Amino acid sequence: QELVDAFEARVAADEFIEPKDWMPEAYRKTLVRQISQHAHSEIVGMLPEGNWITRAPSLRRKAILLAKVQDEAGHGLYLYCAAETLGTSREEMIEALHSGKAKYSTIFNYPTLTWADIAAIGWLVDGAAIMNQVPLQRTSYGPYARAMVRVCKEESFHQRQGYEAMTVLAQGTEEQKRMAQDALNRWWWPSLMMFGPPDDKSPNTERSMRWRIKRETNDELRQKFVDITVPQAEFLGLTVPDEDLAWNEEKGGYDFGDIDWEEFYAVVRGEGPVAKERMKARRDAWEQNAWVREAADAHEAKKRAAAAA
Amino acid sequence: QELVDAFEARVAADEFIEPKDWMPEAYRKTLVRQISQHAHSEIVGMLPEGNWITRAPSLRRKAILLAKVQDEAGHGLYLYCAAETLGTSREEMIEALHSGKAKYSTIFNYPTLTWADIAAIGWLVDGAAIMNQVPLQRTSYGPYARAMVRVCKEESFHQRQGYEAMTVLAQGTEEQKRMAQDALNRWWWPSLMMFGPPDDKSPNTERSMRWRIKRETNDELRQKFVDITVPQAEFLGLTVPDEDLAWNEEKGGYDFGDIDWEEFYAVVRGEGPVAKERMKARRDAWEQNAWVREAADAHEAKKRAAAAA
Amino acid sequence: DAETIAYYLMLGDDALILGQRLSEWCGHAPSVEVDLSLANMGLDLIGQATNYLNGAAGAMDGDKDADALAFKRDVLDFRNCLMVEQPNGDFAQTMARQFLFSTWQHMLLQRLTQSKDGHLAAIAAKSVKEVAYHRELATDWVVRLGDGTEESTRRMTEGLDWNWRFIPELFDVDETLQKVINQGIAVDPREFEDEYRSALAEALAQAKLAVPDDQRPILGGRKGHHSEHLGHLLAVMQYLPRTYPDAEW
Amino acid sequence: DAETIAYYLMLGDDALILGQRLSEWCGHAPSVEVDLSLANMGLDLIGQATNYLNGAAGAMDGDKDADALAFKRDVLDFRNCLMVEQPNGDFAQTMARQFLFSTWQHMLLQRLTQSKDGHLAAIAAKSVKEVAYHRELATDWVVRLGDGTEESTRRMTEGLDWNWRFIPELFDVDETLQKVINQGIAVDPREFEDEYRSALAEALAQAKLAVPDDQRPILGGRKGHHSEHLGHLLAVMQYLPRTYPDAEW
Repeated sequence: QELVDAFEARVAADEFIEPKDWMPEAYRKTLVRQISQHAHSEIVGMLPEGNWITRAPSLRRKAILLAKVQDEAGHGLYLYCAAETLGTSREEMIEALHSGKAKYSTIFNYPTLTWADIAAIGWLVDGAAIMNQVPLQRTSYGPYARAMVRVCKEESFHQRQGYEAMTVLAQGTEEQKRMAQDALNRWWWPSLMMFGPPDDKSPNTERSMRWRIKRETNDELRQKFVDITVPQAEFLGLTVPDEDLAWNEEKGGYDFGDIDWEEFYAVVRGEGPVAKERMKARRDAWEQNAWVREAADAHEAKKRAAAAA
Repeated sequence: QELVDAFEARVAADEFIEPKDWMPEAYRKTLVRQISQHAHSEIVGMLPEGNWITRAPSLRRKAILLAKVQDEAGHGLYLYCAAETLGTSREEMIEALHSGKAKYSTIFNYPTLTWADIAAIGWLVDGAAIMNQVPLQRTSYGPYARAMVRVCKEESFHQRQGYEAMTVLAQGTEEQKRMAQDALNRWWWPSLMMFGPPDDKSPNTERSMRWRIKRETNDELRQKFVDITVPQAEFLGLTVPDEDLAWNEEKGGYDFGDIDWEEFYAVVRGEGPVAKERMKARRDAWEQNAWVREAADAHEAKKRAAAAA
Repeated sequence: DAETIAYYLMLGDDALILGQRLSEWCGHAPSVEVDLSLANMGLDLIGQATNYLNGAAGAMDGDKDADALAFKRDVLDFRNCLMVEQPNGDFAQTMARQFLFSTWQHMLLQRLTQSKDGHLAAIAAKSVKEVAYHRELATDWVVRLGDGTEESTRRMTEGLDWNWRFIPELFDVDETLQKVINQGIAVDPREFEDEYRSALAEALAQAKLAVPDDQRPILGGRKGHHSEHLGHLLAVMQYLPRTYPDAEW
Repeated sequence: DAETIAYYLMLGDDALILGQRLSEWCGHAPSVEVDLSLANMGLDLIGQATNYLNGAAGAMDGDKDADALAFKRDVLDFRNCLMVEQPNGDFAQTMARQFLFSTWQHMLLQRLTQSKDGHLAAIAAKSVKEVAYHRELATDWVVRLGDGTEESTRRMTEGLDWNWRFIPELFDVDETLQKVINQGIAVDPREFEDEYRSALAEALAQAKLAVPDDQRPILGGRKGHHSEHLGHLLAVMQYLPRTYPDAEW
């Protein structure tokens, strides 16, 4: 208990916990779950965008998208490394993903149907991700916080690119405007769900806040996102698909409609519209290419043996 | 020798030889080789056309092409059956194809690059095929001759459809005309090669003619094809890619340039432009679907066992 | 009216997209016989699609035809159900899809022959025999593969599992559809849902396969909200008319 | 002039088509690290393609740009070599293709930095370091897979076998190319064919693989006569600009 008290005191003083420091088992477990979930999201998140790299409408857009998925692979790598400092191997994390035990962001279980979805993902999904991640730059676990600094910088670049791409569509032909509106219609609610269940259904929030693994509650972040994003949509001339959306002068923010939590929990359970596709793609990539990883290991072993001889 | 004489006499009298009749081993072997080669050509020939079914430019063209490959599968079936009457199983024939031992028409080792190639195949390739096949309706082996009657009827339908499709292109936009001319440029010489090596390099011709397995020589058929096809090209406003092509009043036919026999023999050896693609497609279809055939057999066996019990 | 057009489109797009999928098999099937029957089914479906889409085009403004509808609409305007756009996968997955769809389509067409829309009734009367054959063929394969080898059982189980979540969409009735049902033009699929479920259960029993658990319904196709697969299919299918917009073929 | 434009197109199309092929891997690679390096190579190549194609477009009549050339030409007008349009196959086939092509491209660019066409020399100077890295990465994988497990050796052998017949096209000089070589604009690839063959032999020795027998050369890409693969690649790549010809993105 002394250890716990000392730990909690350090965290309360906004000190960083480092890999070799003592930490409560629950802290370690929660962090591994959270960081690996974040890493998986980066990797699975490459799929909806990869779906449009081959069909990007200009060389510039193709290059931007390639650079973006490259960044995402990089984020996945930092985050897996950060999680590994807590004593869980990357293989273990990947197996947990493939078995369905580990989760990834619900948002990537929705399909990218038109090019506007790529713009919408940059604008809304990266926007929501940043909202979640900015506070994590001050999270209590050192390697995670440092990874987040780099991730956030790149994410906010992606978000601006996404908004810019959306602007072009919203100012484009009638067909492009329609695409843009349709994308907003489909991505709006899933984006709001990205912040997780409402605070009163999020039992670990209090502890995670105390441990500085979380620094703002789900509902606080969601409100912030709505308040920032609604004016952006208005600026684009697009309609947010929520009849209950209204400015609330008193709270200085928007009131918005009820989220379909049944859908949210179904998607968390792995029943999202393209969840089967996402898991199949990741499993196939892993299993069908196992021979490559085995060959690399075998080659490495041969080289080591030759060097030792 | 008595048997041989009697056999040759029957053939010379244009009688049909039937499966149960005695026949020389060489006759049987030559026929199996020829019929299975023909069957393989029907099956491999589905690939260059299949390549465009998914991209056919109108519903009508898609339907026509689907009907055509369906016919080709049907021809393949009759011909495999005809060859089986000579005591070689379909599996043996297919294995010979996949091992490279059995051949198929050299023409299917060229790629279908544009839609005009589909029209050109109908016009030129089916045209050449008919030229080869019409005499075979009177071939000495009964099952083969009867299969050819049906095949020829359908092939000549395909040839007319191909010519019609080519007409539309030749009368279409500049881009369509260019496609049509380019297709003629690429398919002309390979079509001439379809009749096989020149007579003086075709040692078995004499015997095959005597046995009524062949009823005209390669060069005779080739000349016929040129004489019929050149005016068709002229009618379409297309240029046959042969500088030496000229009407020869004396022989009442066209003189034409030298065929690149080196290319022909290379393609026969399996070194055609897309030979690797064709063989890979056929082998993959066969091997990757082996489980389907095994399952069908297993189910059949279960049913038989249940019926017997 | 708009709702009748939407109904024609829905029927036409179902046939078109499934026909396109089947045609991808050409030359790659397990045997020549199967190649032949896949091409045959594809051909039937393309023919049906042509009839429905011409019907839709005729009722629209302008001088559109079936080709314009097939080759010049983008993904958000397609009205097919999600099941038909699913990838072929292996032969078991293709046959599972065909079994689930053709059984539904067959029951639908049997009733559609009584439609108050004479044109629709005529198309249905012409197609119902073709589709009865598709249903029979696919059912036979489900039984054969389900009760074949260990591997084929596994593959058929996976094929059914992949497509199962798209069944509820076949019986979903939105406002647009309800309106043409009320007019006696469209068939109310809910009328035959029990019959459909029984037919599935019967075939699966014969195949010695368990009836899969119901999965969370995935909807959206009927209002243009498709999976990621359809866009790729259209990119291929529409290539030529998109590239040469002024050409005739 | 037309020959210089053709040279820009040839270099640009090589980069574009290979970049497109590499981007098909996105999210499906053997590991996150490999996903990252494939995207990185793809990005380099798309950047190079943009430079070459803008160069070509600038020298053409009208107000074309790189996008118009990438997205509005059909198959007969593409000038890339056949190797880059070959399908990815498995990871060994992809790396075999990359090894054979990047080695060539690297030797070419080293010399192209001396081109009398200053614009071309500048693009080459900028790209040569990128391509040196592609070459190194691909060579490493050829060695690793060649001298890895039994399975990886078999797969790498097959991957090399698939692409080997397209090597002669890389060294083929037609009239058009000869003209720009004579002008000191283009590099004569025959100058470095021996060096290329030695580099291949050296890497394959390290990979403990036999140098494949020479196969009959397959030519045609430089005059627009491609394999069947390119049309499918273009159908996907060009979908949006073809479907919305008036839109900007």
